[in-house]
Order: sequence, then structure tokens, then C-alpha cells
Amino acid sequence: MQTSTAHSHAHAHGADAHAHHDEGGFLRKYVFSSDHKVIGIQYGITALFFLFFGFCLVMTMRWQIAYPGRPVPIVGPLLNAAFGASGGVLSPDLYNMFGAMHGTIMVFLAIVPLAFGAFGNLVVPLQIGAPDMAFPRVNMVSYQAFAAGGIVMMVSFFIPGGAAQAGWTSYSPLATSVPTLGQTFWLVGMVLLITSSLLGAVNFIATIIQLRAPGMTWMRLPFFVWAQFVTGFLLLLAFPPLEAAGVMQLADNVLGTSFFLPTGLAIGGKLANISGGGSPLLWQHLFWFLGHPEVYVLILPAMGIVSEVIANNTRKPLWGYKSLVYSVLSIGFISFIVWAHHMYLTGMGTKISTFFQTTTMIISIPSVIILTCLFISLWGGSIRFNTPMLFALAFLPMFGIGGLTGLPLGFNYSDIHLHDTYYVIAHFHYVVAPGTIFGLFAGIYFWYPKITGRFMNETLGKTHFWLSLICMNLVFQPMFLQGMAGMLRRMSDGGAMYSTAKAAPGSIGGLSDWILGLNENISHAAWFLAVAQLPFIFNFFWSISYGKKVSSDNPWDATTLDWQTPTPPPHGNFLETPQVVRGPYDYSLPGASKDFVPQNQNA
Amino acid sequence: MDIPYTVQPRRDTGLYNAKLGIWLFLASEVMLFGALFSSYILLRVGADPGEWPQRLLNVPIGTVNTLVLITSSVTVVLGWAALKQKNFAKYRKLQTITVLCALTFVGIKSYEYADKFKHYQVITKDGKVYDGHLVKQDNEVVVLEGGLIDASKGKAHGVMVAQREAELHGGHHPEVEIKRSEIQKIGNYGPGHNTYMSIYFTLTGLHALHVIGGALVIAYILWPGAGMYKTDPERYINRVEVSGLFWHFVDLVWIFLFPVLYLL
Amino acid sequence: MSDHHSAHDIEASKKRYIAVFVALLVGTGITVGAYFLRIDSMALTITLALFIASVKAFLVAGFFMHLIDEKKMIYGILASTVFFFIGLMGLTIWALHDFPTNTMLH
Amino acid sequence: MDKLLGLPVVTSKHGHDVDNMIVLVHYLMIALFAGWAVYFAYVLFRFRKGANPKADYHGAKSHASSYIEGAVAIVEAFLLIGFAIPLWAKVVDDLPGPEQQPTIVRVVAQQFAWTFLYPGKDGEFRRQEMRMVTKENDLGMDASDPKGKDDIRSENDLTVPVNRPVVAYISSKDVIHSFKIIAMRVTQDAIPGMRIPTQFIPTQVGKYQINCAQLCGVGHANMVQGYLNVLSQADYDAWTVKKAGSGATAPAAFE
Ligand code: HEA
Ligand code: HEA
Ligand code: CUA
Ligand SMILES: [Cu+2]
Repeated sequence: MQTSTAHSHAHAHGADAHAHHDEGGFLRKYVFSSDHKVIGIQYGITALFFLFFGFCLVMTMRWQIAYPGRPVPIVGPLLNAAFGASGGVLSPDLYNMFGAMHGTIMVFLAIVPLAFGAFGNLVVPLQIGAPDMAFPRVNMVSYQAFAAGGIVMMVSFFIPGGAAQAGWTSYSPLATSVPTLGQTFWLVGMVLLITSSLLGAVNFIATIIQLRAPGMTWMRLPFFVWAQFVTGFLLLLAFPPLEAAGVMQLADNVLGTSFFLPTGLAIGGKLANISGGGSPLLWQHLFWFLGHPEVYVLILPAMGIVSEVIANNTRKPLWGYKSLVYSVLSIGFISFIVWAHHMYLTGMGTKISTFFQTTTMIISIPSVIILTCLFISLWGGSIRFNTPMLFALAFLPMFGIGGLTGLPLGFNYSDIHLHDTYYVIAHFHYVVAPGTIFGLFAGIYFWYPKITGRFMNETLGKTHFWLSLICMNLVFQPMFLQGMAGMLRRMSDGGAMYSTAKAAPGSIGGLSDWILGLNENISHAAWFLAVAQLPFIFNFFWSISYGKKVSSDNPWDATTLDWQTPTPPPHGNFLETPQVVRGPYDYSLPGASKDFVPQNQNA
Repeated sequence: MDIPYTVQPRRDTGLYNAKLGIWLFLASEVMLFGALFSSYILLRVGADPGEWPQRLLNVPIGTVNTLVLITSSVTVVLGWAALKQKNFAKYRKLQTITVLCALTFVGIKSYEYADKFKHYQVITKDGKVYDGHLVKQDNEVVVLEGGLIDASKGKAHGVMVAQREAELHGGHHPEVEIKRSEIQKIGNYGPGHNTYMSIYFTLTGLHALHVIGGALVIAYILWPGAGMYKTDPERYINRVEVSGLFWHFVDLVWIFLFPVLYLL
Repeated sequence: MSDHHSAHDIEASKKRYIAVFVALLVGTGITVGAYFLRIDSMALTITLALFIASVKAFLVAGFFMHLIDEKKMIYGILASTVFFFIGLMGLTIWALHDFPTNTMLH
Repeated sequence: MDKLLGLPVVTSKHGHDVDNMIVLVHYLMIALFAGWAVYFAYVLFRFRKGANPKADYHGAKSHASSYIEGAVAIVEAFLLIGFAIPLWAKVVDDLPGPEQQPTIVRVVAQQFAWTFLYPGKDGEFRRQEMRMVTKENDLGMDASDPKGKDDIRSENDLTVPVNRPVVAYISSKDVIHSFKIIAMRVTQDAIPGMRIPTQFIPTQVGKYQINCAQLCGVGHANMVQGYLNVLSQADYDAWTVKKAGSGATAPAAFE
């Protein structure tokens, strides 16, 4: 291998390869670029902004949950100015607005674009040895549609009445009965976001199928690529029904149709002036038909990143690569037929709910297999505990907790008690926050050197890791207890009205002071979690110019093709088309001279 | 490095990129229209007995539109074949017909829409139901060209009969004048009239947008984008094929829309 | 295999396109004809109309869109799409009919 | 274990089954998690770079993982077939027959309150049609229906006798709410256009909160006026006598 000169690392970082596409100037290069790396970075920056913003929304909500009715410090005056919040208190309608937008922004504007748009764009073409995406222009349009959707969502905060207030699930008739324009904006924004995702999905799938480098057979794809491939299909086929539903709800809101409004609807004590005949449950079916696959859209890319980082830092191949691939494919398939487990308490009969809880249990098996494979991959490794690896390792038990607590929700009978409580909130935050977000952090720390040519600072990184890990658990662990005790979600007062203290004297079933008191602890932890992000934000920007320089194009001694390019990769990525001769994880191959053999090199 | 397989198919998949791309896109379109068709079925099955209007639309017009789309589909595929045989002139002729068909389709559809917006139903306070085209309305009276519906047979049935007779036998209907003060409810056959009209407008509206989009693409390739035929003919032919695939899909959706909305 | 058409193939397929076109016209004719006959049985009307529509759809997809000799990859994608579509429609309809009792209220 | 998980008091017959099920699932979860956690800690320590400088290309060779996965599948199947499915069927499909003398009640949710209707002595409700809703007739009652003479109407106060089945038909006037009584382990969405039965047998006299568990607008958190009053049979009978006919006339418009 050391004799192979074709991919000499010493190459002058592709500076000359850059030269020929600079003509367009700044706009062409950074704003209207069709280069997948630039688009990936655009996605990444925008998504991180939304992640931050979504977090800010929820931090404000956490104040209202912990101290209901008291003016919000710091941002209170801002709320006052922007929304006429009297006295800077987050009133119930503002709370509902923030809650709905927190969910929407986190899911559709932060995690999906970061996990799929940013990491997919940056890494997939590199890992399969492609010069770019299959349709670079479509790629650009996809980002622009996403940005437009984001702008519509942001603008909706500032229209009269503010943004949508019916939860991220936007159940009809509530979504139609809120008299402000927020929901209409939400729907328009969603249609744009869905369009963006569809274009992105077409592009990714086509790229993975068509542009694999010679020798890159299906079973030689890095697991991350498989994860993105399945994610692409989820977006491609699950999103259109929500788009249809969005169009119908839009019609209900602005054209006076009754797709989701039943006959005899009486809002505010008056018979609504509609023809009726629609079905509120139809909306839920169409929403959750997307909604469930969507949660795997959130998790699969993170799993892919974690797998790459683990293989790299255990210095050995992933254990059970084939099982991983088949599991992720089965998850993809089955995730389309489990959706109604979000609807057990809408009055489901035994037959249909049996079907859905059975499929729900079936889909938990491939998740268990994936986790098991990753756990066993650690066995026999020579584990390097750098920052990306720490985040990747923490992902495992965190996702484990989130996934396992999905089980009592998945059985309809135990869901009777847990439905719509903070137990659900805790369940899914464990999978998306310390789960997915940690996976994404791992990815950021891991690929940062490829893109910038510099490492992020390890000390800051480890500080960020430990503080985040502790805070995340302090935020979400108590929510399980609150949920078990019956504390309901989406309560603008954090459940205070349901406390034993406020309830009618002698009544049974209120929340104890202790359970309510947890609200305060959680909020403090959430704010401290924000503080814990400061080292990261600082590190992220500081390292661009001052981080430790990489000493080679492959600073982590990795095997996959993304590390066999110049740093940063030039336009067109590879100096010549790589010839793939082996599987993705030949670490510590017996008989090889080094402890890693890149996919395009002979041992 | 250029992106491979933009023109020539990749060996192991046998496809060029755009072909795969359009099929993926069409797969998502199947789910989009699939969701709407599912909604149609649910709304229809969930409707009260007799509430679902049948035979409300003008079948001859719908038939004509069906024929128009079928014709456009065959001209697309023949045009592509002509191009494969290097007969650019014939291709241009055939595709021009396609675009004209698309325009005709949209024109007819707008006429149908306009007709529905003019078509009113009035329910008076004493429970009578009038139905017909709006002639005049002001603060005092509403004048309809149409008549009283036999409400005893059930609202929807009455509507259906009046409507169909009106359309089948042209418009010699008497005008009726209804006083504003007597009216309990008045509304046209727009999307809000009932769930049938809602799903009708949504399905056909979305379909019409696809027709317009497809026609724009075909027209672009046909005229402003035709230069590529000289510089990169294979790629040009691929473009024609891909736009054709989209067009056939639009036709295919209509093949289901027509019986489902007009005939059943 | 549209990509390796020889001139002869194209002539043959052109004939086929015309034949399909005629078949589509005939199908439309039958459907509309049946409509004007006003068959009393709703079930029969629906079955007939949807059957003919499916045949027409098959013709368009199979010949105009060349699906009958398309690549495996495309079949795979379309097959999974059909599977999910059936899931969406079938399960939703099933779900909205499997209630504990007749729960509709007007 | 119930205590450990922090499950609240339970005072209905089937509620104990719900809790059992939750506890059982948590046994499975805790076993899995604890097992993996121990393994995880060991591996991280044993195979850190310092302790194991050279990684093993082949890694673990045991098949223990397949057995674990198999076991998880079997336990899940057991929970499904043994508990979730039959118990759900019982609570959803097996509505009590007349011989069990259930208390039948209609629950109508609206922003942001509950209304309860009882059929009264004759056991039949007055005809109700949502299309007839007006300001004065907020539930769309057919005033001419004689069956309604003895109907009972009660705002925010659901009164039932102890130890007898209650069948509540849940519906809503406006948006989706959710009828939830935590101590009874009852949750049922209240969906406009539908009327869905749910049942429970209260086993302890007392006053219980009724919660609205589904986001229903600005007043969602304040939809707390509703209480379930479980009375002894004698007290309940007295209550019905006192309230008899309260549903006969439409009440004054109420908002
Ligand atoms: C990334 C997101 C994500 C993921 C992966 C999952 C995964 C799962 N979810 Fe979750 N879920 C959500 C996001 C997610 N969910 C969201 C957002 C909601 C709420 C939406 C709303 O209402 O607003 C929700 C709600 C939700 C409900 C509805 C609850 C209710 O409203 O009443 C249900 C019910 O069945 C459910 C079930 C499951 C199940 C069975 C899984 C399974 O796939 C989990 C399988 C995984 C495992 C079984 C873990 C395996 C691991 C191990 C065995 C090792 C463990 C040990 C160590 C790590 C040490 N989820
Ligand atoms: C992917 C989805 C996602 C994510 C990541 C989160 C993250 C968090 N969520 Fe959220 N949440 C939802 C999805 C998500 N949530 C949804 C769908 C709902 C339901 C809404 C509804 O009811 O309709 C919900 C509801 C919800 C509630 C319940 C509200 C209620 O029911 O009334 C609460 C309460 O505490 C909460 C808290 C939090 C907290 C503390 C985090 C934290 O974990 C946040 C942590 C964030 C970070 C750690 C960001 C770090 C990044 C940066 C700082 C950026 C740096 C920038 C640069 C370098 C440029 N969330
Ligand atoms: Cu009613 Cu929430
Ligand atoms: Cu789910």
C-alpha cells in the first residue's frame, strides 16, 4: 500500500483543481453553488441555526412550565414587543405557538436538514467515490426550497396572531378552528419543506444507485450510505401523503372545505358554517403515515454516523455488517405500517390495534439488532476515546433508553395510561436529543477536519460532551417519573392546575408537589444545557482559523473513500476515479502493514 | 471530473441518471395521488346515505378531455420515436400537437370550473331547495336559472337530477326569483359545497397543475431548449423521453380521475 | 430497452403505439357507453369502470412508458411503492371501520 | 415495583391490569438495559486503547447476541398475546350487558368543559343531533322527544355508583379533547363526529379529577373543572332522584 502513489496525500490540497470553477464569484461559489459540499455546508449552517432557535423556544417554554404566570426574564421584553405578551408572560396561546413551532422546527428544519441534507450531501458522494450528486442543480433547488420553507415558518411568527398553535401534529379541527393565519403559513411552509425533501430524496437515491465508483458494490457501501439510502426512501414515499393532507387542510382553512371537519361541528357554541362530512381521523392517519417513518428519518442517519465513528475508533470492522444492512432495510419497510400506534386512543377496535401493535413490536427487533451489532463491535477493539467517539458511544445507551421506553407505548394496553403524558415526551426526546443530536455532534467533530483542514479542540470538545451528557439526562430522566405520575404534555402551566394543591379539596389523582417540583429542576438543567453548548459554539467558529492543522488528508486513519481525497475535497472530489477493491472497514486486517487499509488500496 | 451516466446508461443498472430520477419522482407522485384517492374513498364511504352526489359533472365534456389527453400521450411517444429516427421536423410537429392538447385540456377544465362557480344552491327558510345558474344577485333578490328541487327524494338525489337534466338538455330553464329575506343558506358549487366538490376540486386542481407543469417542460424542450439537439443529441433525446414519462403519468392519473369523479 | 432501438424496432413500436392508442379510445368508449346505459347495479358500474381504467393504465404504463421491458431497479422501486400505497389505503380504510361499535354521530 | 415506577393510585378494576402490564414491560426493559450496561462498562474498560493496543479484526465470535434477540422477540410476543391483545379486547369490545346494570352516560367535551348526560329511568336518551346545535340548544337536543323527559344533565360533574360498570360514550362538540381519569386508568379521545364508548368499574368511593389529555386550544391546561364522583349506591340513587329531569329542558345558554 505504501507504494501506491496514485492517491498521494501530499497533493497540494487541490488548490489548482479549484481554479477552474471560480469564475462565478462569491454568489456563484457560496450562495448559488451546485457543488454538493457547498450545499451541504449551507444546509448545515442553516440547520444549526434552527437547532439553536428551536432550543431557545423551548427554553422560554421551560420557564413558563417551572414558574407559570411569571414574566419571563431576559426575553420577556422581547416577547412583549413582538407578540404583545402582556408583562412579558408567556400566555397560553404563546405557549402553544412556541410548542408547535419547537416541534416543527426541531424535526423539519433542524434535524432532517442537518442529518440528511448536510451530512448526506457532504459525505455520501465522497464515500461512494462520486464526483458530485447525480443532479447538482436539483440539489441546489432542494436547498432553496428548504430555505424558503424556513423563511415562511420564521415570518409566521411576526404576522398578526403569530405562528401555528395546534401542535406540530396540527390535528384538525383544532388546526382549522384557531382563527389566526399561523396555520396557513405553517402549511405553506410545510409544502415547501416537503418539496425540498422530495427533491433531495430523489437525488440521494439516484446518486447512490448510479454514481458508485467502480468496484463499490452494494455490500461494500459504508453503513452510513445504507442509512442515508433508506432514509431517502422514507422521505420519498412517506412525505407525499402529508403533502396531500397539507393541501387538504389548507383548503379547509382558506377555501371552506370540510375534509377533516365532521358534520355538526359547533365551535364556540355556534354551528360552524361548513358543509361537514369530513373525518378528523383522516388527518391523523395521513399525518402519522409520514410521522412514523419520519422518526426513522431522524434516527437512521445518526445511526450511520455512529457506526462510522465506532468502526474508526475501535480500529476494527463493524460486527455483523450484513445484519446491520438487512436490519436497516427492514426498518425502512416496516416503518410504513406501524403509524397508528400514535392513535390507539382514538377509539380503535381490537383487530386493527392488534395489527399495529404487532408491527410495532416487530420493528423494535431490527432496532435491537442494530444496537446489538454496534455494542458487539466494541468487543476486541482498541478504543480511542476522542470527542467524536465519546458522542458516538453515548449515543448507544441514550438511544437504548429512548428505544426501550418506546415499548410500553407500543402496547396499546399500557399506552392507555402513558399516552399524552411526559412519558412520551421523555421517550422521544431520549431518541432525538441525546440520541440523534449526539450522533450529529459526533459527525460534526469527526468530519470537521475533512472540510476545514483543522481539528476542533479536544478539551473544549470533551467539556461539551460531559456537560451535555449530564444535562440531557437531568432534563429528560425526571420526565419519565412525571409521565408515570400522570403529568400531561402540552400544558402551558406545566400541570399546575392538576396539582393536588389546586384541585378540589379531598379529590384524588392530582400531581404531588414533588412531581411538580421536578419541573423546576428540569428547567434549570435545560438552561444549563444551553450553557454547555457555549464551548461547542466557540469551538466550532474558533477552530476554523485556529484549530490544530491536520497533518494528512486522512487524519483519523480511516478506510472509507471520504478520507482518500484532498482536504478539503476540490470540485469533483477525486483527482481520479477511485477503484474500490475491498469492504468499508478493513481495520487491523491481519497481515496488513498498517492498522487500516483504505477501500481503494491493496493490502 | 464530469458526472457519469448523464447520457449513457450505467452498465449494472442499465439506466441513465435522469431516467432513474424521473421514476423515483413518479413513485412519490403515486403516493401523493394515492393519498388523495384514499381520502376520496374514505369520504365517500363515510358520507351519509344519499349524500354523495353522483353524475353531477358533465360527462360529454369530460369524455372530450379524456380523448384530448390520450391523444397527447400518443403524440408524445410518437414524437420521441420520430426523434430516435432522427426526424426532428416530425418530432416538432407531434410535440406541438401535445402542447396544443395540453392547452385545450386546461381550457376545457377552466370552463368546467367556471361553470361550477356560477352554479348555485339556495335553501330557503321554509326548507325549499333551489338549484341553478346564477343570473343576478343583489341585496334584495337572487335570480337563478333553474328551479325548485324535489327535496322529498333526499337532498342529494334532487340535486343530481336537476343538475344532470340541466346539463343534458341545454339551458332552457325558467328563471326563479328568490327574496334575500327568505334565504337561509346560499352557496355555489365551489370546493366548500360538500366533500364531493372538495375532493373534486383538489384532485382535478392538482392534476391540472401537473398538466400545466408538464406542458411547460415539454414546450421548453421543444422550443427554447432545442439547441441541445445540435450540440448533444443523445442527451436531448433523453430529455424528451424523461419529460414524456412524466406526461404519460399525468395522463394515467386522469384515466382514473375521469371514471371516479365523472362516472361513479 | 429504448436505448438500443434499431430503426426496425422503432417502426415496430410505432405500430404498437398506434394500436395502444386505439385500444385506449375503445376503452374510453366502453366506459362512457356503459355510463349512458345507466346500469342499475352500482357495484357492477364501479367494477366495470375501474377494471377498464386499470387496463388503460396498464397499457399506458406498459407501452407508452416502456414498463414492460424496463430495468429491474425500476420494478423494485415501483413494487415497493405499490406495497406502501396499498398499506396506506388499506390500513386507513380498515382502521376507520374497526371501531368498538358504530361510532358515527350526526 | 409500582411504587418504584411511581405509578399513581389506581381505583378501577381493569386499572390493575394496566399497571401490571406496565410493570412487566419495565422488567423486560430493565433487564435488557442492565445487562447491556454492565457489558458496555466492561468493554469500554477492557478494550480501551491502553489495555488493548492491537484490535482484533474478527471481534466477538459468540452467538449470544442472536439468543438475546430471540429472547426479546419471544418476550414481546408473550406480552402481546398474553396481555395486550386480550385485555384490550376485553375493555374495548366487551361492553357490559344490561344484566350487569351498567351506568350509561354520554360525555360531551367542548372548549373547555365537560357535559354529562344520563338517560334517566327509562334508560333511553333523547334524540341528539349535532346539526341542531344553536346558542340555546348547545347539544342539539330534540326537545320534542318524549324519551328525554327524565334525562339527567350535569355540567362537569360525572357521578357514578361504586363497583358497577360505567360505560361512557365520549364525543366532542368542537375540537378533539381527551377524556382521561388517571386513577381509573381511562383515556379516550373525544372526537367531534364520533361517539366512542369506554368502560371502567370504579372500586373506591371518592372524588377524582377528570383531565383533558389532548391539546384543544388556549384553555387546554385550564380544562380542569371536571370531576368524577364515585358514590355509594344509596348516595347515587339519591342523586339521580334529585337530578331527574334536569336534562328535560335545554339549559340556559352556557359558555
Ligand atoms: C427518532 C425518533 C424515534 C424513534 C427511533 C422511536 C422509536 C420507537 N417509538 Fe417513538 N416516538 C417518537 C420518536 C421516535 N420513536 C416521537 C417524536 C413520538 C411522539 C410524537 C408526538 O406525539 O408528538 C413518539 C411516540 C411514540 C408512540 C406513541 C405514544 C403515544 O402518543 O401514546 C409509540 C407507541 O407505540 C412509540 C413507539 C416507539 C417504538 C416501539 C420505537 C422502537 O423503534 C424502538 C426500538 C428500539 C429499542 C427497542 C431499543 C433497543 C436497544 C437495546 C435493546 C439496548 C438497550 C441497552 C443499552 C443501550 C445499555 N413512539
Ligand atoms: C428532533 C426533535 C426535537 C429535539 C432535538 C428537541 C429538543 C428538546 N426539546 Fe423538544 N419536542 C419535540 C422535538 C424535539 N425536541 C417535539 C416534536 C415536541 C412536541 C411538540 C408538540 O407538542 O407539538 C417537543 C416538545 C417538547 C417539550 C414538551 C412541551 C409540552 O408538551 O408542553 C419539552 C419540554 O421540556 C421539550 C424540551 C426539549 C429540550 C429541553 C430539548 C433539548 O434537548 C434541546 C437541545 C438542543 C441543543 C443541545 C442544541 C445545540 C445546538 C446548538 C446550540 C447550535 C450551535 C450552533 C452553531 C454551532 C452554529 N420539547
Ligand atoms: Cu380539552 Cu384539552
Ligand atoms: Cu411512531
